[in-house]
Amino acid sequence: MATTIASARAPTFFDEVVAATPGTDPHLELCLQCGTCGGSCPSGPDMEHTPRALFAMIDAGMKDQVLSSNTPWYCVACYYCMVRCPQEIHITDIMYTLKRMAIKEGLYRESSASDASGFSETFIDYVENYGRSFELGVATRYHLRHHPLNAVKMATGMGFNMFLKGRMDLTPTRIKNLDQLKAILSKAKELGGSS
Amino acid sequence: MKYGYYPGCSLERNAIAYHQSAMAVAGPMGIEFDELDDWNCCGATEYISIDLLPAYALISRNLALAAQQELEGNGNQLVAPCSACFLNLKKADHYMAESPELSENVNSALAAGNLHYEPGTVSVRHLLDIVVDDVGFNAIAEKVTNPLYNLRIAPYYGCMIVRPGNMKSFDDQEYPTSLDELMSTLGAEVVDFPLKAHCCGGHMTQISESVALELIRRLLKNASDYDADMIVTVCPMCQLNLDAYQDAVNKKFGTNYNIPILYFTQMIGLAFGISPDDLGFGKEIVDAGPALAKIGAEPSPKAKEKRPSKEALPMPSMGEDG
Amino acid sequence: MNKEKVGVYVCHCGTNIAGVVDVEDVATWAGEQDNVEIARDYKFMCSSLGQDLIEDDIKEKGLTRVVVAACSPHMHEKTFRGACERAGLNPFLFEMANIREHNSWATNDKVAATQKAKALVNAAVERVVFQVPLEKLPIEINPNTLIVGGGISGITAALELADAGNHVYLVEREPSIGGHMAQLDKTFPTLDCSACILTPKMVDAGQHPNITLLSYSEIEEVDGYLGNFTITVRKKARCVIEEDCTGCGICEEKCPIKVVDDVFEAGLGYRKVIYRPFPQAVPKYPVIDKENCTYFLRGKCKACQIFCPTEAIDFEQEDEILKFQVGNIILTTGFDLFDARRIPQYGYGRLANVFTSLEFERMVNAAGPTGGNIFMRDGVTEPQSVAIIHCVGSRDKNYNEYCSKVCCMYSLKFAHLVHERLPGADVYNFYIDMRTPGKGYEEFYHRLLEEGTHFIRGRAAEVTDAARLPGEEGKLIVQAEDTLIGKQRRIPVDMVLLSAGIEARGDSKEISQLFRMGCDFDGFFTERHPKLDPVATMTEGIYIAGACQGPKDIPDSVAQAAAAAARVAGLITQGTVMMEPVRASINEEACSGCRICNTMCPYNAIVFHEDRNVSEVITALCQGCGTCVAACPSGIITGAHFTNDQIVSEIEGILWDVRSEPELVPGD
Amino acid sequence: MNEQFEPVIVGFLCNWCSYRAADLAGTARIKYAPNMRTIRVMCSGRVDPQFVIKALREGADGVMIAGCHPGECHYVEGNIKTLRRFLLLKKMLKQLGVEDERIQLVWASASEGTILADAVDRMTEQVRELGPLNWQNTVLGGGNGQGQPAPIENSPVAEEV
Repeated sequence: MATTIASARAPTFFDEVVAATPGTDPHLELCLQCGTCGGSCPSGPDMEHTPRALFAMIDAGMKDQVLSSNTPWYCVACYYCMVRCPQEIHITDIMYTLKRMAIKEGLYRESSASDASGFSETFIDYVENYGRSFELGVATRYHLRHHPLNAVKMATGMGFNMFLKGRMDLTPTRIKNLDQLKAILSKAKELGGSS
Repeated sequence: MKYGYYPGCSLERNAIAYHQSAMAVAGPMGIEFDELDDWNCCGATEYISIDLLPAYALISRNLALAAQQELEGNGNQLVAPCSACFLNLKKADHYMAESPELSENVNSALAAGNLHYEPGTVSVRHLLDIVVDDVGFNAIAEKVTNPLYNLRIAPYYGCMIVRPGNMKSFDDQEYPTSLDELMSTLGAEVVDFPLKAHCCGGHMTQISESVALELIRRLLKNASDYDADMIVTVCPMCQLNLDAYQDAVNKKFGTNYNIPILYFTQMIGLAFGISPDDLGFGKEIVDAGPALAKIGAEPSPKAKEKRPSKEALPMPSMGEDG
Repeated sequence: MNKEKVGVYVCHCGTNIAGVVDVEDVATWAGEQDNVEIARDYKFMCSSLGQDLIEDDIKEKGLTRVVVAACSPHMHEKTFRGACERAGLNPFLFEMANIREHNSWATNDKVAATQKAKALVNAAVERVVFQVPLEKLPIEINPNTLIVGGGISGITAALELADAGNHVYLVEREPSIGGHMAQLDKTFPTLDCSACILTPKMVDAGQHPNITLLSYSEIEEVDGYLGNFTITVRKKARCVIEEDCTGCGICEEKCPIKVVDDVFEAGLGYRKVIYRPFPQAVPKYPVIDKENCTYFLRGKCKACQIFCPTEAIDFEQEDEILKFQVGNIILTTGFDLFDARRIPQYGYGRLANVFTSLEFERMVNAAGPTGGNIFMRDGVTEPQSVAIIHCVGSRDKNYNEYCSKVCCMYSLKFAHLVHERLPGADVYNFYIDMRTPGKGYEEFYHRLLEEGTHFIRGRAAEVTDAARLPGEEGKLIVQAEDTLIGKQRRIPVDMVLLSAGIEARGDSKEISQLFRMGCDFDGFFTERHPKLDPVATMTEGIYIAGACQGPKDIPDSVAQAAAAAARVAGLITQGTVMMEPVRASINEEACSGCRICNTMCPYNAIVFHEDRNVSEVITALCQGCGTCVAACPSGIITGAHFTNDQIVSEIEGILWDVRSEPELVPGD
Repeated sequence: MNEQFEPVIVGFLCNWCSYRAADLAGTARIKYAPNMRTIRVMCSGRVDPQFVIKALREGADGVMIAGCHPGECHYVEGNIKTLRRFLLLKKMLKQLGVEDERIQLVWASASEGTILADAVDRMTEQVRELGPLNWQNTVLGGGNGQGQPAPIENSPVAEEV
């Protein structure tokens, strides 16, 4: 029968990444190593590995190095790489996938962006307990937790200005049907969301 | 024209000016907004980084509600003024349609809240999209009573409104022009802003301020290199970063940029002769006053095309095909 | 039905077939079938001994039909038909069963394969008894040839044929032949001056007694078939009387209107409204560009006419329609350059000092707008640094997925020319992979390494004038990842060259329809076989050469053009060729005149006789597809060698093991 | 082979693309289901709907028609005609109770051996799922009024295109 033997072998790290990325096939296998992504990336200069390099590492099965790289955390989701990729690889989506995997494997702590996920987590706390969020409250609380000094800076500097302008709240509004949202979210988690 | 309206968290507070001005100009443009009842946060760029399915469930609750509350006449069109919300909602719908498995999982999660969402039911659109495509430049031109003459505006789109590439976009993904055209319709001088679709730093302000400030600096520098009086945005996150962190940029790089950052809806309102107070002016941290004072009664004399020297080689024509 | 004597021969093909199919069993079984006189199996049927076997049986056993079960008919049908013919049996009374490619090579299941082999053999046996003797159709080859496109490929093919004493019609859309090669300055890797090697050939083509040169002309219609095509050409009005024009060029001098020349000068230079694309143009006559001529726009001026010493200007001149016959056609319509404006992030059209490869070719050309000086858009400043971006519009699913093949080499050539004309200028080549296969090509790359070109392995992400750092002010910045060091780099330069790829002509789809031949998804014309027949097309009598078949450099185009010419010359010397008699014919007595078949035929080979109210197939035009046969509601069109009887019996035969009770089948 | 049902599929392959595709599949030693038995026609456009019906009533469980990709037809547009006819034929056979999967149209160029092989595998599986066709009962027996073979007599399908 005209079938490939791929199905036979155990899933590699590469396969895991592809499987954990939503939508249709992210085409990771098509990477030409041309560097358009690394060249386009606004925060590229600050990444430990360019996306291109990361893809080569994924193919090489360097799971730990990939998941402890700061690259996914420095992705600003501007999608330039995705628009320009000559092979139409869903690069940004893959970056999100790598963040999730890094958290799951606890490897993000290795990365120089170790507390990056902290911001996301703080953010989520708000969302899960209020149904809504707002950058500044998140920011302050996140900074209080991770870099208190910044928090002070914020409270006095920029944050203070925002407050004066009436653009800063201390708690977000809570949605009416919070229970419904909670039910949905816990069901989603139970459905093995963490992948 | 009637649309469902999804303000998103930012517009409740930090981007209240965006919300106010959007509401203020809706009427004159013949738009009616029906705010989605009990909407929840879209998860921004954060939730998806932690947990896939809950992230999609979170977003889809809004889509499900929108489909359910299908306010008659809005043809299930949901308008989001925030680019991040817009992208999240649109992408969730798109990927659920692409992957039945995802759709199935999301729906079994929604079921826990007695909700269901059929991908494709709601069409998610950005506020700018409906203004330029549904209302149209002509209709807007007719409403302009106080043209924004002499005001040099750098139109700033940011990222998420026209990207990513795997979904249909209402404007060019590399070099969009709809906001440019809108601003010149309002009588303003439009700067051909090279970084118009580059990144404002997004959440990097929290993760690595140094990285974020550099990204913001690039935009401010480029805008002032092109002597823009102000930058006009279509996204709360962009506005926040460029406005609230401008001070920090100046401190870090020893610059003294003083470029007000405003929402395109505020400019429309101004041109329509609506009072600044009703458009949320004054909420911006970098004061827009001085820039607005530049608005003249007469269009500035067109800096007439200085004809190229006879040695000069012809520029490529930028025809329709271009 | 009177009994036929069928001989069945099952081939082992060594173990290729016998390894999977139980050939002995198949042969014995076949021997027991109706009409089968003799059935044998043999190691190699295609060997001379195998063929003798067939010939002897035909002679001794008086076989009236032959079936060989072996490889694909595309492999050996010819061989065995030959054997039959030699033994005095009409070759069309032979049928082949494909039990190798379609069976033994496609499965390891011996049982199933043997069963399938029997089915295929049985099908052939039941079919062959319905086959009838046929004669091949002789087709006269008209010795004239049409060549479409006067670039280097067209010129080469034309000269090859003309020098061999054949008449050629060379049709060119532009006012002069020469094509893209005429625009180039140097050619890689030898750096020959393009004009120096091309113009002599252009002149030869222009003056050759055997070449009718129709420039500024386009093909309107193509009718007919191999050996006898009728061509209709529109010769656009030049508004210049060729007989009287001496090509002195005074008109061009006196014409007051200048417009940008988007064709020959690639938009980098100007031309007059009455013009010759370039001084060495062939033919030498100018043309008036009516869209921009003051006389045609406002009815005055006439400067050219006033100053013309031979009164050769004729504003009233009209297009001419020419009709002529040819036996063969060679398409050499060339390519279009990828439109760099489609990639906004490279800034072409927005950033003044971004140039396309064709613009640069004109710039470095001594006869070009800058007299061969490398200047920035202001036309006076020499760049101190130049970036050359490879793969613009190529190797990119957003534009063209294929590699344009020539860009790496011409980008290297550009780098060399910059080094040569602007010593001290920095040159940066941004490439994905350096592709230099070809005689002397890799060596040329090494030469550029010696010359100190900076090679950056990384596809340029964007070109911008948005400076970030003091060093970038007033420059164009090329941003890319240097993949060899894994870091993002921003290179400030004065000038950027975009090495745009090769695309099929914008109208290639229409052309392929006009000539009734195939064209692939990218718009390049499809060759008959990608490996073994890259010059012929699926349509008999039509050949292709040069970039219209796929991206190609000059040597490849010339070689392919010569090959196409040789193929045509071969047919011309044969005079007549024998065609498969697989043709349709209508039984006029039974024809109801419903005319369904008329619209079915892709070759308009079916004419309708109003008077007798019947349709008729023009055998010479028919290509034998059988679409009309299938469409005929009264089933009275016969497709020779693929008749309803033959196919229906083949169906019955192939289902020998599963057939339900035979019942009358409607329609046959 | 175990006891599973082995469908018999008749394949009408056009001489220029799909027949060569099958040749290529063989030459490349691609292994696929031995269930399809090939009949060569010059163009898929030659496939008279009657042939398909004939094959089915003679005991085939399925019929595959394979031709050049649209736009690449050796005979310019024979395959387009095939496509039109095919759709009508499919509709008609459906009325007669013949499932869609039993008649399939495949585009395979001369270089697409794998595509053809995969198509054969896929179709074999699908038809195996459906089980034997058994024209006698399915059509002549189980026909649903309009499904009398009568209209088939002189392939109305062809007339309509």
